Amino acid sequence: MSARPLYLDNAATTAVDPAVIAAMTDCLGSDGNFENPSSSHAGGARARQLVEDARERVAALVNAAPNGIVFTSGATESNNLAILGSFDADPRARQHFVTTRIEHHSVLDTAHALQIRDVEVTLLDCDAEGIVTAGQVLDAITDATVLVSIMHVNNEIGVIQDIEAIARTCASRGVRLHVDAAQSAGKIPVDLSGWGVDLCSLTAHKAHGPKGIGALYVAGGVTLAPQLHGGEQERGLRAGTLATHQIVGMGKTFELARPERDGPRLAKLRDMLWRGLGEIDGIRLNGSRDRSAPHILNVCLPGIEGESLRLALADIAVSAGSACASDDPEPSHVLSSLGLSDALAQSSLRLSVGRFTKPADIEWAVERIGAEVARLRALANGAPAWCST
Amino acid sequence: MSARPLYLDNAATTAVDPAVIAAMTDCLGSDGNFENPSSSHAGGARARQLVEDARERVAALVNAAPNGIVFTSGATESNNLAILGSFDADPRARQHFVTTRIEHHSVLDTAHALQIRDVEVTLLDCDAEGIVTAGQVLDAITDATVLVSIMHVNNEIGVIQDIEAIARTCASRGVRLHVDAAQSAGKIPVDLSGWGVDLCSLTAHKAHGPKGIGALYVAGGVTLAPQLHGGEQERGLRAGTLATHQIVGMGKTFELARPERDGPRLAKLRDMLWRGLGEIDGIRLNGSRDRSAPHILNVCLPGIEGESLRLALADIAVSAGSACASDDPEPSHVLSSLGLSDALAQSSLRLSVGRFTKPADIEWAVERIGAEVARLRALANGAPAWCST
Amino acid sequence: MNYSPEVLQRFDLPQADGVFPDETEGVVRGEAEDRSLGIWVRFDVRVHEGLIRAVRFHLYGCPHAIAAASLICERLEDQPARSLSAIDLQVVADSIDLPVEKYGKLLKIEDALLECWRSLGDSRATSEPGNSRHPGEAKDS
Amino acid sequence: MNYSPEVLQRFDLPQADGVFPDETEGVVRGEAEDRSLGIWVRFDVRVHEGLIRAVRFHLYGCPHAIAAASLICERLEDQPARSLSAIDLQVVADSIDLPVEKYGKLLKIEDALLECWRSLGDSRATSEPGNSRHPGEAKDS
Ligand SMILES: Cc1ncc(COP(=O)(O)O)c(C=O)c1O
Ligand SMILES: Cc1ncc(COP(=O)(O)O)c(C=O)c1O
Repeated sequence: MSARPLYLDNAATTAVDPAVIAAMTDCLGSDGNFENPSSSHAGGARARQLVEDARERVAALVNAAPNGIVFTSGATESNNLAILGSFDADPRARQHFVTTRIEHHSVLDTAHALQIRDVEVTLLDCDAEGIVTAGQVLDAITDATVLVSIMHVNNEIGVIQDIEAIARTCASRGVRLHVDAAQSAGKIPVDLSGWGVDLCSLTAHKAHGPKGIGALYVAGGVTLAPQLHGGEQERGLRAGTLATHQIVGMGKTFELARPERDGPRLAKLRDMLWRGLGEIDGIRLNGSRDRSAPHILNVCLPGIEGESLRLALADIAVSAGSACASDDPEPSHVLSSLGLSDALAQSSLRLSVGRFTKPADIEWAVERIGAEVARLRALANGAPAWCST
Repeated sequence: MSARPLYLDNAATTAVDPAVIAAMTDCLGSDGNFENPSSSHAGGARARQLVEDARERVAALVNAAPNGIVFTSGATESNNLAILGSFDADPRARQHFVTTRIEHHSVLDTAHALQIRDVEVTLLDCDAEGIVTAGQVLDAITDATVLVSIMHVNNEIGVIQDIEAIARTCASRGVRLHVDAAQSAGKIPVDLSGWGVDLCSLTAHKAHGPKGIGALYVAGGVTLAPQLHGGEQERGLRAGTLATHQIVGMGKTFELARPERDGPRLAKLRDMLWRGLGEIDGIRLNGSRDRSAPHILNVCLPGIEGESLRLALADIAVSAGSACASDDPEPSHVLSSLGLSDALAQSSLRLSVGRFTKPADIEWAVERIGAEVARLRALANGAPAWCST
Repeated sequence: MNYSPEVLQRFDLPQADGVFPDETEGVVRGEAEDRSLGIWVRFDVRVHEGLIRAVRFHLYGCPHAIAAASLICERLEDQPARSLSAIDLQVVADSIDLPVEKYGKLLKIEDALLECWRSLGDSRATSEPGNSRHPGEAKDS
Repeated sequence: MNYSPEVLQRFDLPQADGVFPDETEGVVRGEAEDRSLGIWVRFDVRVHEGLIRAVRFHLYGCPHAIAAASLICERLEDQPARSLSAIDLQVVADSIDLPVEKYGKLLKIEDALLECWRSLGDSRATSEPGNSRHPGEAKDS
């Protein structure tokens, strides 16, 4: 296969927008703004200004105050900083953390690190569609609860949690709320100030920006213990030389993102995909039909072994299980939480569209997937029931 | 002043080499290798291969095994990971850390964080030239010593520590050694395997690579507790989506760096600068004449107030005190450690040359600095002794 | 996962997958499965005059399993029936660069072939009473 | 640090820096310093017939201090000598956008000018005994 595979894995990462590449490149070479934003000379000041402009753009997309935005190396670091930083800054001897079973590994593994430190952790279950309710959060909160962390859009199944309701619940109990918005920012509206979220993780590379740059939104009055020591950058919350080109890239990315325009366009492509694939016998949607981010479609193809499915579709770049751990043979923890068997989880595909996906791509993908499913099902004709349940 | 200032601040950061920019750009757009290196599809595998190629290039420059290289967001993070990761992984109840007073803030602030956790910290003094000896390290080591951390090249005064001797000393006492080589890699030979260093921090942006990417070298058998949770990237030592373009940029940077060729060229420029500035009455060299990295010249201009000196030289981008905190009015902790008074520390300039510095730049800088020093000294004619001592 | 050309080629165009027409005579069937390994396989083998004339298979499983089954089918054709009980698994594994963690799946494929071999014994035993336990072999000899 | 055009212009070309030729008559000198603030300043003021004819200064200090001294020199020329004791510091600070943390330096500059004013009194007192404590003013009146 010499042609480039069709890319339907935009929830794993995205191609960087040409305008973003141009903005980044301007900050690299000798003629550009390559200087250290911490330097006191004119070049440093210019770089600092670019960083502040980017901060404003990032803040604007999520309706936040610019001085609440702390740049990090990505949402993984933001999640770690939000969670560990909250617990390190909390004086209570007994501490409790509330999150869900379907969070990204960077939240779940951090929860595990807290458990080792004797923090009590509550992992909320989701329902069969992947939804967690404000009521569940309310029930979980205790006097020892330091932080609730709930993702906005799930990276595997695209389900959208009702952050507004959950934020109201947390506020009513005076508990801090962190939201992982790595997958949502740019695709659906995010209104951090309106909702009253305390902490929110953002990343550039899921929205046609560069990898390796993200941000943590920290609401006014929220104290965090820094996790990286050594320098006064980012109000002392995150040390390290500011990577101007990365920050400027993220700023441009968030400036270009228009949820009210991009969301419906992505949803159209996703719906077209689902209509086409719906013709396949026995196909199931993983997640929620109504409450789903516009770019993610997760389907289960019962009776098709996962690894063969992926190889058969080698000319379409898709994801099985989480993108961030897709070399991992374990079935996805998210699909398991929905109640899928290991076999069904393995027979699932995450297809995710992006800015550069065209309707013709969708037509082609539907045809290819249909053909390969038919072929592999014929090969497995007569297989026992466990292969498809 | 409309012309761009002459850039003599290459120890703060450097302009990215055009070949590095090209390699990075290839990993960004839709036609490039933008995919997530963790993805199992062909694009992911290709990105993964690029990451591994880069790892080999980074390893090659510092004579290390490629699988010992862990990519991070920069030397600040590498320093944090090396130090906190070592202490978190050490089972002893009583723990002790040995470092020097002239380390970068990312080491000193981490040492401070350890102190808060009841780790005993020994800060070694340097002599008047900035040198710390293996004998001092030996004397400081106790049964509780978990880690010794010594920088290779000091970022303010350029002094080179004898890491080989210090490594021998640490090995003789069975104590782990971490080296911050942010300023040395690419400019002078670094032989991690030969010297027997356990951990070493590297960064790309001091050697004409991008900001926001670095690495920690971890020798075989050295166990570290990860500081960022959530994903199996980098052998579980550093979670987060791998930023292909940044890693490839660092790989190219380290491939292009040739200490045996670049070092002497930089030293020539620095020596030319020192010869020229040596004409200025009373000028002093901060640091060591013999044991200095080729790119850094730190001079003291007694009798010239620091802020005025910097403004007078606004057409030359230089640094006063540490680049990483140069908006900070505190006198540099490194210059203070050498025994300089606050006034003399403030009257000091760090001039640092790079790949794009030309001999004509040096001539111009010598002339400009000479003229401004003369002007400001005339203005301060008659000032009391404390202004120049 | 990296796949060798031997795997890719057989995965894309497996040899001998499918079934024989219902009326085909002399066909024995062997089946094996392991849910935890994620494999199910069924072979239909047509033996005539002690020689394997054709083999067909159905399989639910990973690309290596498909390639292994396909490769075995290719190799069995025109071989003495006793070959069904004498597959050299190491040769198969080596031919397709089978990762060690997938070895268990190969054992399941062997199980299915052994069942064919046993069925062949049973079917001959039924149609030609008094024959040896290893009919293919007996016939050949 | 950001500098206003008022500072930059005076820093680059300070007005009236330097000294008078040794033989110049009617010159008084005032000096002040503060090591912790990093400032030393010395004014030479030539007063003739109750008017400030010229001012010169020397200064070790930051750009704002240089600009402030320069600005004050400009404003003092041709003013009555008593102006030495009546500098409106707020006006100076505002004119050069002086950061609050540098206000202490301005007070040192004032000290040096007050010393000039006092010296002027002393010198007149010496040369013209019986004069008022504020010689410039007395002369003017
Ligand atoms: C929901 C979610 N959170 C966090 C992350 C981690 O973000 P990053 O890759 O920027 O570290 C991802 C994706 O990788 C994600 O999908
Ligand atoms: C000696 C030294 N260590 C560490 C660092 C921090 O590196 P980074 O900017 O990659 O975080 C620097 C420079 O900033 C440095 O000079």
